[in-house]
Amino acid sequence: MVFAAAAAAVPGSGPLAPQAADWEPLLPGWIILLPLLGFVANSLCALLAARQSSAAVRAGGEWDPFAGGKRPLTHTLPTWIGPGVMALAFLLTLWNFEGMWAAHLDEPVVEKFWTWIVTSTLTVDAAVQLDQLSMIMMLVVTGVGFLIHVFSVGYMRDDVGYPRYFAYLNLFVFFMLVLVMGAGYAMMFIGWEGVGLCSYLLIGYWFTDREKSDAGKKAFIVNRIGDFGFLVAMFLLYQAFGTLEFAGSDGIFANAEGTLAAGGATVTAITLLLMLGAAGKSAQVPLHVWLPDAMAGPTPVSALIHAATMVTAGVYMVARSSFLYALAPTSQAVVAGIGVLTALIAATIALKQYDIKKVLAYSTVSQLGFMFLGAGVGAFTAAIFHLMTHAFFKALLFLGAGAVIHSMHHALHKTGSHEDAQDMRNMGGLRTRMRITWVVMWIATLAIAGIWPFAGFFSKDEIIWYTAAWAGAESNPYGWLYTVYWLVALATALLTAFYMTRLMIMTFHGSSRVEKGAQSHLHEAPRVMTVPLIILAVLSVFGGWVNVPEELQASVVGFFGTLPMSEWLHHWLEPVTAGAAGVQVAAMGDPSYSAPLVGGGEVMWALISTLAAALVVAGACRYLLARKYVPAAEAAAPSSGLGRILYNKWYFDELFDRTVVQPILAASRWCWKVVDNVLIDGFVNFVGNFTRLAGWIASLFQTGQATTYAFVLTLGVLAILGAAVFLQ
Amino acid sequence: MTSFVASIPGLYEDWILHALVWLPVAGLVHVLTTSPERSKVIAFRWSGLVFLLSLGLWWAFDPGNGGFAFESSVPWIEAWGVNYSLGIDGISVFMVILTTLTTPIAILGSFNYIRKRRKAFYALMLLLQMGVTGVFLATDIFLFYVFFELTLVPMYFIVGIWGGERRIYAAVKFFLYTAVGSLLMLVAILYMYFSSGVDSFSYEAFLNAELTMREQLWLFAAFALAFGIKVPIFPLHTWLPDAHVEAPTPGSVILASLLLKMGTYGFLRFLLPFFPGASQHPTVVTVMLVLGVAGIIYAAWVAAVQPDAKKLVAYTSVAHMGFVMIGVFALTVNGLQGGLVVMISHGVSTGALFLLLGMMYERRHTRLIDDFGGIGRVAPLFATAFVITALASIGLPGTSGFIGEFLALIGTFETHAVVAIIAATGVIFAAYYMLPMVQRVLFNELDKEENRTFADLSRREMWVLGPLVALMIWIGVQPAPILERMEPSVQVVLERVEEGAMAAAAEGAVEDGQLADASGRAGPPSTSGPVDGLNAAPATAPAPARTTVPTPGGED
Amino acid sequence: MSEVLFVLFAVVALGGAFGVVISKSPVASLLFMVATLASVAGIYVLFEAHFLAAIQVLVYAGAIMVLFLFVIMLLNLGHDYRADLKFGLWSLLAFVVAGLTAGVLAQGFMDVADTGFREDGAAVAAALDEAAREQGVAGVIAEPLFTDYVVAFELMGLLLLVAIVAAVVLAKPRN
Amino acid sequence: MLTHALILSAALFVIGTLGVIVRRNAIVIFLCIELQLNAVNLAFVALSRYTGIEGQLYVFFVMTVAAAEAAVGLAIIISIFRHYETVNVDKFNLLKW
Repeated sequence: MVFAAAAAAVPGSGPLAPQAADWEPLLPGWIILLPLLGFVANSLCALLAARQSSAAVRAGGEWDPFAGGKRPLTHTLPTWIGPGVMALAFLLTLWNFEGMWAAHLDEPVVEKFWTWIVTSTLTVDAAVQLDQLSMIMMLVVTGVGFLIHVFSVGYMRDDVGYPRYFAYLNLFVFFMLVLVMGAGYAMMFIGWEGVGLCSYLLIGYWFTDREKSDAGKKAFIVNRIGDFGFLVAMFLLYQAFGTLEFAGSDGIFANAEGTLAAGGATVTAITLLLMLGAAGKSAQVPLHVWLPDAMAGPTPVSALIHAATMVTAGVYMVARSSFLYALAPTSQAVVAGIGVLTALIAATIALKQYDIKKVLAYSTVSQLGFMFLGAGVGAFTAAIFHLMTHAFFKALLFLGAGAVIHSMHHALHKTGSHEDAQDMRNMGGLRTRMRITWVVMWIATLAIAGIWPFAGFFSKDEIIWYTAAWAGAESNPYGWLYTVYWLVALATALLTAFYMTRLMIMTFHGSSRVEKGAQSHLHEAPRVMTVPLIILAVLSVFGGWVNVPEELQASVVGFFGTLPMSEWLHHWLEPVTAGAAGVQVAAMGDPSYSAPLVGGGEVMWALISTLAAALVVAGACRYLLARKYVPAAEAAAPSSGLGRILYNKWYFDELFDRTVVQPILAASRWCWKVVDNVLIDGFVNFVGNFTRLAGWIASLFQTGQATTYAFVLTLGVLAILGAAVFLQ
Repeated sequence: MTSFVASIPGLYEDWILHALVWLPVAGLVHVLTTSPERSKVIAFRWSGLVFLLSLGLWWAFDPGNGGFAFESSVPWIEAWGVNYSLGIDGISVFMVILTTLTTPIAILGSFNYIRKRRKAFYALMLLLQMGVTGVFLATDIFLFYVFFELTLVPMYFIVGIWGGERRIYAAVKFFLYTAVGSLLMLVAILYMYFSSGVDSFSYEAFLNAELTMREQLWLFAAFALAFGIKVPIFPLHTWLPDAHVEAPTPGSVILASLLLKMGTYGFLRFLLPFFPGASQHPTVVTVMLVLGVAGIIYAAWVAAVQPDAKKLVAYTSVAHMGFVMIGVFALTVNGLQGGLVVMISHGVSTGALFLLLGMMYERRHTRLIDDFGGIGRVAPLFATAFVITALASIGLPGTSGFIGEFLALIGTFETHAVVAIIAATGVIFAAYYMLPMVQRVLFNELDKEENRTFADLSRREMWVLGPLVALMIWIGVQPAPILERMEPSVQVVLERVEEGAMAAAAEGAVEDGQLADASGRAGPPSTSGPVDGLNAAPATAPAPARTTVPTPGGED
Repeated sequence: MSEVLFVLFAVVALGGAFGVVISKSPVASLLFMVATLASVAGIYVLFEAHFLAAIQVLVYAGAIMVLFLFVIMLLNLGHDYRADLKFGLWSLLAFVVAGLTAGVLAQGFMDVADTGFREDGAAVAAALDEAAREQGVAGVIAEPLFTDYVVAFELMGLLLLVAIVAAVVLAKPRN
Repeated sequence: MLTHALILSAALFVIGTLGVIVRRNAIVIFLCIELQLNAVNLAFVALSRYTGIEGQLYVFFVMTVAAAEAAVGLAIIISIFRHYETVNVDKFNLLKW
């Protein structure tokens, strides 16, 4: 990677696209390299700390690095290294963002560092691609990532594995940046599997807990099912294009239209396989089962990896492949269908979960479903927009939940209680103890519920609106399907408002169900944790104002143009998405700009949806505040009906266990015990034993009597002589 | 460094190959004449010296046009046309470096493991090194066969003397299994020598042997059985788990890293070029690909349910070798190169895994996965090395495993898409067998008191694992220098196969009727299958002709 | 004359051979053996192999047979008159096989004798006689023995040495 | 006379073979083996008149081997006798497996 920076510094080795000659990205290699350096430094700390810890464990005790009130160097350095490299990377990204903005880039800038894989028919460069899409992702990853790193400093403060945590986190950011900056599918795949690895390591961060490391393993294996799809898609792409690079005159996107027939089998196969990969990474039905389990990791990890960045990689990949998806309407319908189905299923499950992180996990799955719906209906900008706003408010929700859990944990720890610190039934009334957290969480809740003027309103509304608009496109072969999607999406949006309100009510309102002794120990999180929350809250409020269609700006939504809103993101991403949009319009005709079935324009439906969401929130507040919850220990699981199905997550885990895991395990055992040990080795041993048997029979002729031997010898001589004499 | 080595070409390239073969023998003599206590250090120094010398190959070796370099030949048995001739090309150079690297590491890794008859052990290790190096360097078939068989003897004793409880069974099984195959190969070699107008045992002479399609198929079968057992291909693999489990750590390392490679190397070096017609025969290709894929999936499944960690890793070897087999029989540049990289990567990562398992065994005297748990808490360095190695083994991008599997699969996809897709499920099953083991050994509760005193890596063990771990990452990040060096030789093999197939097609056209009744089982008329494909591909463009050229206007 | 002598010697040799096999007493067998050896030596003379005839009598009939006798005496087997021939099916088989062997051998020798190499036999015999006259009967054998066959000769010496050592080691009482 | 000598040689050989098979006394068996050797010697000598001196040379070598064999063989018999107090070969059957 040092070469990377060196190569970046050498003029002329960089940009390939001639149009972009006027803009040289500043040290793009270092954006990737910094987190990697952070990882190296933190892992050194981690290994040093682990050596001490292991020595203590071997001696029969536990290592307390904070004994005597002093933090060892291994636990102070990561505080500065971890967030520090993120801050630098974020600043570099900002600098480049500013430069790119000023340059009005048409073509992506590709920076090649070295040749990675090269054969006579395949060349893959270790190269990064800077364009508007990757820039947005880089900003989200480094920006939100930085805030979460800072939050982690407070959250993980008392953990023995503190340096290891930051090492993993930095490594994750490194791979995530490779994913979003990679100049081709192969490079993207490095990041793709790399973030999967980090996710595995971080979910199983407390690896001595069997359940947690099981969850990490599950995440990795399910992700690998998706990776299989990605791999095969790459094979098809390679066979069709002879390259895996995105940009350039030989790249996939420049030749997509010429090489692949629109709606053809190849492009459909490619896009569906890519969707399989995306479904694995972004937890879409039916591969969503790992994400709720992934909540076993530390909460900031859930915020960073399982809400803001990694799980959105699938959306990024679909948006990145927008050219291909635009050519495959069937795949798009499938993508949108999976998205909306996931959104609905996850939202229903979230209704009946009691673990605060599980609710958020399912809410993430559900929101990811919305993003896929957006990508599926060709609203790639909207999908990325929702990705961005979701990164803000969902990171905020997770971090807020983290603050709550942190506080609960400390309080319960003080009293020596073993109550579940994450179960909302054990919470209640926390608003008095955690003012800041309470406020910012409400902001995020309103944002995710789609209430004006919070960020989620604009992004989610845009997705739903595009679904409606494309449903009415003149020659959309799947128009009716899009109509169904639209209705389901609307319903799901209302469900979202309900379960999020339920979360807030159960956690912060009503009477406290926290153990009596522990209540007094509940307190607001330290400033290192609240400041990131506040920043994210601001983003959750105003983050949506960067992409408001002009029609809405001019309406009551934008206070008739007086609020500082713009359609900036749409214009910004235009160089990336315009091609796909063109293909789509050519295939389906223009979107109808009016809702299917009932009609009505964008402004009207925006108002309807925010009003409906607001009504649901208000109604939920009334309804749920009146309910009495009992602590988890006293509560019984829902015993019947839909509630039970939802509580058990539609039995997906059980289903997969019965239909996939157990049969494969059984087949494996059968292969081993029967095929290997009995059939193959049985044959092999039979050959051996048969030889032995034959030898034993032959040995019976060995009487040990020299005379017999002489006789047999004579017989032999006779035979040979006879042959020599008579058979000449 | 480059200029330095290049400045003495007349020197280095004259002696290096002979030195690589014979220096271990000198070391062997030295080991035998020293005391048991000193023997391990002596053996390590000799093999280390060989490794340092072999490093020069990296700079001195110029792939050129893909033929043999540094060739030298001395008559050995003139009456039979047998020569002691050595040479190196882009395929063997990495195998040789892998050999010279693995041996000192295996020796270093055995310092504490081997406690009885140390002199004999280290002497046998050096003898093994000599044999394996010879296999990779020999350009005379007779010489090759001698080395090929020579490796059996030391391995037999290493398993049989220093092995575990069932060592005798394992050693005998290993010996007989492989001997059966190689004897058939000997018959095939002799047949080629005596009945196809060949007047010497040299590689070139055998390349020019004139064989009918029917002969090719039979000879192919004999060679394939010999090498297939060595590889091992499913279902000829059952000697491997037993041998691995019973062998002492260094034995397992050498077995996995090097001896298996002799099989795949044989496929590349001898089978494809000698019998191009048979290698292109659709039935043959189908059978080999199906066996390769079956190996990948089957071995992964069986590995996943093994209670014995060493057996698990042994089965993963079968799965990895399956990738090599499909890569080779895809008959594409990417496939062959991928297969070669898988060979290197497997040598490094599986060797390291066996070393790690050996360290576990030294500490706890058990190989059962269930006897461990929570090791990560007491041995962080060990755990780190273990995780990185496991990830390289399951082909995570950025490690060596990925490069090989990716290329092998993409190369297979070019000609046999379905096979590649089924084989690609191997990436899922790789996680399915490896991660549970990692978890059950390193993670989970540290609930067994014995594991609490599990020592972390010693300095020596760091030196054992360090180079391997570094290599896994280095190859994963920067494989281009390796790929570039092996490419010309791979092209030579491919061209040879394609030329031979065309020749076979021409011959098939002439004696079609004769062949039809001659080898009805193999069905020669179907040779027209690949041949048509070849004729369709322009003969002017050597190998890359197989890539689909994007045609504007769509292909659906 | 020589035919008569040949028949005489042949009869004695065959009779002696039968005696060796049939005699109950080992000593008798031994004496029959000496008779056979002596008659064979006589036949050697008829074939002009004077040196070998002498060796046969000296070494074989003399030294080796005496060695046998010593062993018989040493082990006190001289009056061991228990029947030691095997009878029954076993000896029937033995006779069948022996008969067959005899037939095959005879047929083989007939074939050899018929191959016509006797044509130049006279010349060879004459050359041998000539050489014997020039070099003496021992010289005829000694000359090639110390030139063309010297390695084999030396090996023979070595073999005898080894045999002596082996005999000493084997026959020496343990402890 | 050559033919007769060869016939005689064959006859002696077969008688020797018979002796080896049907006798039990190890010393007599040895004598029979000597008989066989002599039969072969006779053939050599007879044929040497027609082929050259080599035939007689081989006889010389055979005699040497016979002497060596007799020495070692008798030593073995002595050794065995010490152990078993008999020279009956039917009593010895360790020569198996």
